[in-house]
Amino acid sequence: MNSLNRNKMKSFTFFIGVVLAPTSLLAGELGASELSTGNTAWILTSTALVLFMTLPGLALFYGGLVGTKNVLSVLMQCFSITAVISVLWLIGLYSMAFSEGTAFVGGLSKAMLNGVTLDSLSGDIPESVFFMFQMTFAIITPALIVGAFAERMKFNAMLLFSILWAIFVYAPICHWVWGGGWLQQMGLLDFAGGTVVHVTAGIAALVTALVMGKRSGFPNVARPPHNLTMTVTGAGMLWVGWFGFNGGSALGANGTAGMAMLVTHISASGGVISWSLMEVKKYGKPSVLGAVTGMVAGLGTITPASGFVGPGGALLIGLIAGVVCFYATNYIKNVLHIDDSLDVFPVHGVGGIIGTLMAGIFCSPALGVFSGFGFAQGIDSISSQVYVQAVGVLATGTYTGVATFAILKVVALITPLRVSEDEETEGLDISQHEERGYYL
Amino acid sequence: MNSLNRNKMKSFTFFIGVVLAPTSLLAGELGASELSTGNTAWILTSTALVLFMTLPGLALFYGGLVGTKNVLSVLMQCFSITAVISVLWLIGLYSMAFSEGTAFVGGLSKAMLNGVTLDSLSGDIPESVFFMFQMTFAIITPALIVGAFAERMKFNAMLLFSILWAIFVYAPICHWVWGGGWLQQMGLLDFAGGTVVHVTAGIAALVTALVMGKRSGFPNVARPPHNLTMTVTGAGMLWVGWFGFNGGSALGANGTAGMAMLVTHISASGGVISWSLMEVKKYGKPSVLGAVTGMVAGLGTITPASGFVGPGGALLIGLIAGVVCFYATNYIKNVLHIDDSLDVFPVHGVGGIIGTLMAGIFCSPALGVFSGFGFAQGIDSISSQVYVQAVGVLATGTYTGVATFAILKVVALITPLRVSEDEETEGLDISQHEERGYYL
Amino acid sequence: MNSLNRNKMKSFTFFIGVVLAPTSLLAGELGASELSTGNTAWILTSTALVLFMTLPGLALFYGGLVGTKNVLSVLMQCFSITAVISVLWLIGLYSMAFSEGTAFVGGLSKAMLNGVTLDSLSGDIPESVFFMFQMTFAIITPALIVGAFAERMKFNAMLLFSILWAIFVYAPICHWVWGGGWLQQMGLLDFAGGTVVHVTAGIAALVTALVMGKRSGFPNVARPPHNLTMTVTGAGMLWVGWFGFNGGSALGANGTAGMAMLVTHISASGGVISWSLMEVKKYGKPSVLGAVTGMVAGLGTITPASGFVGPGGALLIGLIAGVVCFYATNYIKNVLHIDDSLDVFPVHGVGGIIGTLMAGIFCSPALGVFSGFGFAQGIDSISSQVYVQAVGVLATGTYTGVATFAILKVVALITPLRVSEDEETEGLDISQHEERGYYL
Amino acid sequence: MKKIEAIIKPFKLEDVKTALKEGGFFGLTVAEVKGFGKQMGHTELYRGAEYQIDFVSKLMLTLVVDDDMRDKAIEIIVEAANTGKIGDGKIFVSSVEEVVRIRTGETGSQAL
Amino acid sequence: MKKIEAIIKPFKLEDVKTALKEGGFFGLTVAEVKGFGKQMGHTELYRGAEYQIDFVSKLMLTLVVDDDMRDKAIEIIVEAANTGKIGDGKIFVSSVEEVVRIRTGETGSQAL
Amino acid sequence: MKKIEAIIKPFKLEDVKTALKEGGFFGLTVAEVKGFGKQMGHTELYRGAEYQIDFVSKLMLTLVVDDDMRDKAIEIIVEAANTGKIGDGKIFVSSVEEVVRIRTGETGSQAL
Ligand SMILES: Nc1ncnc2c1ncn2[C@@H]1O[C@H](COP(=O)(O)OP(=O)(O)O)[C@@H](O)[C@H]1O
Ligand SMILES: Nc1ncnc2c1ncn2[C@@H]1O[C@H](COP(=O)(O)OP(=O)(O)O)[C@@H](O)[C@H]1O
Ligand SMILES: Nc1ncnc2c1ncn2[C@@H]1O[C@H](COP(=O)(O)OP(=O)(O)O)[C@@H](O)[C@H]1O
Repeated sequence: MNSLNRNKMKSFTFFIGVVLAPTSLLAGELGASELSTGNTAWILTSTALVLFMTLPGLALFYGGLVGTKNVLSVLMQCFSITAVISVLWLIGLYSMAFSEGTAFVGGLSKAMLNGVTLDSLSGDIPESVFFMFQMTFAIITPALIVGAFAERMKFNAMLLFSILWAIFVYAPICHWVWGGGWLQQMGLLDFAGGTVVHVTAGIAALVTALVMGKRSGFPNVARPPHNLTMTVTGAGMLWVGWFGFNGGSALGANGTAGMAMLVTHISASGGVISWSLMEVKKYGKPSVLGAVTGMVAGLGTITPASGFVGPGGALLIGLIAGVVCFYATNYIKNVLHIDDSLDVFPVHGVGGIIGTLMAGIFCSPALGVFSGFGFAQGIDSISSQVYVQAVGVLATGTYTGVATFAILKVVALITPLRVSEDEETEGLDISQHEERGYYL
Repeated sequence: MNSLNRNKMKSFTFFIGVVLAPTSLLAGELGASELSTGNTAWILTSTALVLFMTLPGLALFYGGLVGTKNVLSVLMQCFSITAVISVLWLIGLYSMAFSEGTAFVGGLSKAMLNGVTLDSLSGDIPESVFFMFQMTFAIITPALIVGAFAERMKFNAMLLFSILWAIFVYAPICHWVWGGGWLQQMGLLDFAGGTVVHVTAGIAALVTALVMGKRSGFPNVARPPHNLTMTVTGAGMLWVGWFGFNGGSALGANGTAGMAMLVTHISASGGVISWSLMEVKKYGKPSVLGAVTGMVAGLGTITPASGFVGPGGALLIGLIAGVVCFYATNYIKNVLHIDDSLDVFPVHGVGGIIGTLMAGIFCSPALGVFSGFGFAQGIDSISSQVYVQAVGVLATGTYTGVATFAILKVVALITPLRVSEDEETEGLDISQHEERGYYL
Repeated sequence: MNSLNRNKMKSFTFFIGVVLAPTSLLAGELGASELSTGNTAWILTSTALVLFMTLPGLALFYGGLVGTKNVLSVLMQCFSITAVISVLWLIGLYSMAFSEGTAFVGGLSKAMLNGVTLDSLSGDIPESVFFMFQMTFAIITPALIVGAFAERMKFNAMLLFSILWAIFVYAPICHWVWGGGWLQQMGLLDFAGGTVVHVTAGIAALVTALVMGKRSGFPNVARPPHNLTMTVTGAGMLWVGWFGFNGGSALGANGTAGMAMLVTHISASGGVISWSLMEVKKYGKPSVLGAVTGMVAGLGTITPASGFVGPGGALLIGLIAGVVCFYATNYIKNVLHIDDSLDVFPVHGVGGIIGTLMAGIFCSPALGVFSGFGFAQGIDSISSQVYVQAVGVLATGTYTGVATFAILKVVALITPLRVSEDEETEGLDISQHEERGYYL
Repeated sequence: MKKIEAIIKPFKLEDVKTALKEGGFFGLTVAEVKGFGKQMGHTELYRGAEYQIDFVSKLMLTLVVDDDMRDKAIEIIVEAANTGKIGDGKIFVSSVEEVVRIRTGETGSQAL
Repeated sequence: MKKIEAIIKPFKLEDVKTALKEGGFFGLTVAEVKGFGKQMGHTELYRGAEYQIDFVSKLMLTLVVDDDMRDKAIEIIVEAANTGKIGDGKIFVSSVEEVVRIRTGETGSQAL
Repeated sequence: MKKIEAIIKPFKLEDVKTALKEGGFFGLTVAEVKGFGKQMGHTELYRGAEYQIDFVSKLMLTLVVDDDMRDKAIEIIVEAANTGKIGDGKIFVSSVEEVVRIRTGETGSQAL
């Protein structure tokens, strides 16, 4: 990757401090005061799009999939996580992720946005905008995990878990990959969060599902989604919002943003198509839940690759994502009988893993119609790049798994993780929030 | 495609034909490699807005209008069309519409985005962004037709039909009007798709409704919308998304974009008001379904005119749209007894026709408070312009009608178009997708 | 209005008062004809976001809170207000608010956008864009009042009331504060509508609730929201849309926009947290309705302050908003027994009042971690600024109260304000619109 | 024992329940139903398709009581559910042979 | 008086109601129910979890008539609700001791 | 023939249905109802308006059986629906005069 391309990645902040790019450094120092209104406009917009993914996008996507007596609890979890993580992001998480520090975690120099003024820039956009854009990622990641423990976790345990997880898992890993940490230095390609968002959320989901245990009746009792129209509505919002997630990760309104959006869309389409075909093959009919699940698989899988691969590669990635995540979902549920309620691990986790690996393949500029836009700096072959990608997946996955387990054990010392059986039967909406979703 | 032709996209007609701005031409030729981040930011955003119109906007708008047992089938149709058309757009449709070719269809030189890099520009935005923006139009057009055959078409027939229709109807007509084809050369004013989107979808809807036949029980059995709140939600999204549809068709963040958004909004408002008044006159009360239908009529009708007319003209266009489409809907349904399930033809088709014609009137700069911003290049009177507009409507309408009919006949050779009567009674959700919308 | 004054819209306070940037002034005067595509892109986007707040955001937020038999009436009110106010904005309200006139109201020189062309600029964005952005504020303000008289007002009375209110309350007060009127001249800091939007809507809600009287059965009959998932969906849209509301009020894509978005988000988060804690304290459990109400309180309260305060101040503002509005809601409902159906006054009114006052405190650059970005021009202490803020609140509140009362009395001369008791029992959907929300 | 089935207007439920409670009746089962009778329905309008809805929302209350409480129950319901307008509904009374409480297996009056 | 409870296929409601009306029956109460019987349900599929839904949507009509109208009512319903396919439903007939019209307090046949 | 109406807790439906099926009962109709009885409801809270919900979600099962199957059916239901906690519900048994199968016009036991 040449120095021009290097500027096109996520965290300019970091490049100034760490990557030793003299030209961009100069730009950073001398011309950094040149704000680009166009780039700023796009990242402001992207921030809105990514928040929209969580509220109401993901909340609806998940909310529709649970039983009618638990729908509000899911919405509440997404809202509460958003509020609490946002405040934590201001207080210290942003600084832990993006301020100068060690290879493993940033410092606290930017706690409470210390020193940031109206004129502070991060690259050519205001630092406030960079802060906000990154915050929306820090919000959606723990919100994704909600799907694993839905319909049985106590509200206060959920909140405590999410807080600790954001501090001890999200912020450090974000620093490793985007904040100048060791994986970034190693040349890991993760454009918009294959490891930072999807591997971490997916592994945490798996661990949480195992630690929490199954919902009563699983897998014998049928648990149809209470409102698939709500889920599909959320899915549409996720698709659109993902344009900000991946397209915004270019941190500017440019060719990389456009191409990232394009490959994101194509991969989502590929996921819809291949998941649907798998259903037709196995059950004879395609379902809309299958279609939107394939979409999420395609979107999650392209995420790490989105700034590096071309349209042909994206199509393959999407098609592969739909097939692999389809099998993974069936395997986890029907063979391993793990009750990851809303299939977070097989879709996001597996998608994040294979996407990060495939980014190392399809970034290669020498694959003909499946070519991408080049390896990380200092890397010049698919095998070296895939090796780095594998290290990234293993490191983030392992650390997440261990830390998530530890956090759950700590939380369990303070409050039970699960509601009582009676509360589970009555539903979390009444038992945790004294509310009912519908009086139609 | 040379750099001159590259400008020949979408609003080329307008820039060249109307504004006679040699500087912008020069800029196009000499400085085309200068990317505008501001314009790019707006078209990235517009792309998101137009996708949002289909997913979940249109899906909800239509989904709420059908019976509860068919709601998922409509959502699934919108999702599947999005996925499949997107991939086709990459494979060849974009090239057929926008690469150099004959006056009737483009070539395949841009199949799989051959030759397009991160730096390729279309005007002053990345070509990837132009590709994506245009793709969202190619998605929503067949999705609009879904309303005509809702509640009775087989899923596989629907998919096959949509694919063939996109190839043989949408792509060529898009080329005629926006890709440098014969209607563009003739000076047809169609800013954002009066002919390309609404006339084609509307005529195809009419033909499909006639060929498919009525839903069982039509028109005797009452078929109230199963969820008007869903329809109104979708309507709100359509209104907002249309800002990207028409405003984005300026292909930049400028006065034309602003004015296009403004007239779009005013026309939508006019449509709401006049449709509501018609209901008050005829039934004594205004309904919210009437209001949102008037809104769609106003939006569809202003679409071709949106870059060319002023606020006064837009208000008239909206008011007229509400009245004419109101009568058209009643006539088709209650007099002709055609079962165009969700009134696609009388709203989109009729709106597209009268809007394209009125664009030729209200673009005139000599109408006082109802003035617009000028005729196409080489045209200097309302009558000449309206003549061109009429040719555009007739040509696109006729071709669409014939081709749609032929496509339906071909599809019928491969698979029945309709589900069986029992399946229709049971509902498409269960019979086609083995799912249920709600378990409340 | 001369070209200097023309810049004195909305963000003028900020530019002059705080930044003391002669260059930007000069740019305003000399180079005002230079359109900024980046700024334009962001305000086009913000316009879409703010319309999205009303349609479908607020419509859903309110619609979910009423009974199932009245849901469409609320959606219809939001749609109708949007359509009618938009047309009025074009015909004369924009001119009354933003064209040159007296200190109390603008003139009619810009009626029908007289003289505005594609090239007309307002600052460095097209005037059409400024017109549209401001219009979305004029729409949402009367739409907010809908919450006060929900479930009992006649449709025609509602429409007439909204029209007169927009003319006699909104347009003049908008001129006072943003159009160069007396409060703006006095140095009132109201970045995005604490007085113009929230105080006016809140006071009007209180007056309307008192004049209309209680819904039958209030407060004895339980009236649970018919669909909290709808309300939470709307809440998510409001949160995202508010980024355009406050962020767009910078009228550009710059550091002020970024910081306004940031403080908006932090305050919303603070409101969620503190309202939830109040519920835990008082009832033992936090509810999702409480969370989203706290969110609206946080958003409404930060609105006037959003361009002037820093992150620390915003956090305090949000936390305070949640607590104060919580008590206000309980007091109005349970002590005063006023039937402001959806709590518009205690949330928006009270939030707008305390937010406007707190803007005067937390704009101070001398509060350490709670510092803001400076007072209005010519003001140099918290006490002087708070004095001006208090004058602004009192003036707008008093005028709104008196005028709203008078308008209601006038409307009552023409048509009864309330539906009959039988119609109220049957529900407004059937009685006013001959429709039903759901046939599930 | 007797089974009393009462069809009432939905907004009368609270009144009827409260009256029954005060009258010493502590068991009741309620179903949402649609009724067709003398009370007119209403018209609905959907894009030019206008039609008559004959059915009106009602609630059906089921209440099983000892024989000697039958008349009291009827009286209470009639009084509490009455608005004097068409559509107030009906009460149907029939015999019940046996009642069982699922929790305990008790039968007869004890099970009520 | 007799109570006729008929379980029918939902889409037959209009036909049955019209036929009853023409037959002179002007009162009817309808509840949405789910039925389990010989008629097969269907399978549903949610992300790899496929299961059998045994219950089928039905409507339960309740109709109280004078003794001498019993057979006519049954006949009308059987004819109007019949499709000849499994799942057409059942009619249950039982005795009603008393009927009261809430609005007027009238009892017996007059209350119908 | 006898009509058995059982009010049960919703999450017990599968168990009851399965038990009945195994016991040889192949017809059943289920309605969603709300019950009021000894079982406490819960409070709900909406922006400072807190109130008591007395009604609890229940299902009402209707099952018509031959006279000699009556006790077996009751037994099965009692066993399958029992949780031992308040609110398990009731069973009401009454007589049915006639049963008709709509599809065939068969009557009596054959129609079941
Ligand atoms: N013969 C009947 N059998 C069953 N339900 C009936 C009968 N007659 C009336 N109903 C029910 O009672 C309700 C009220 O009856 P209606 O004739 O409208 O008014 P009223 O009871 O005041 O004369 C109807 O909506 C219907 O649900
Ligand atoms: N013994 C029964 N008790 C109560 N309801 C029954 C009984 N048998 C059947 N039903 C109801 O009748 C409906 C139709 O019965 P089914 O056996 O499917 O078809 P058919 O009546 O045509 O033989 C069932 O769905 C159920 O609601
Ligand atoms: N007398 C009655 N008439 C009709 N339904 C009743 C009666 N008593 C109880 N029920 C129904 O049975 C349900 C359970 O009754 P409840 O008193 O709560 O518990 P249990 O049956 O365990 O004593 C109630 O919710 C109600 O639906």
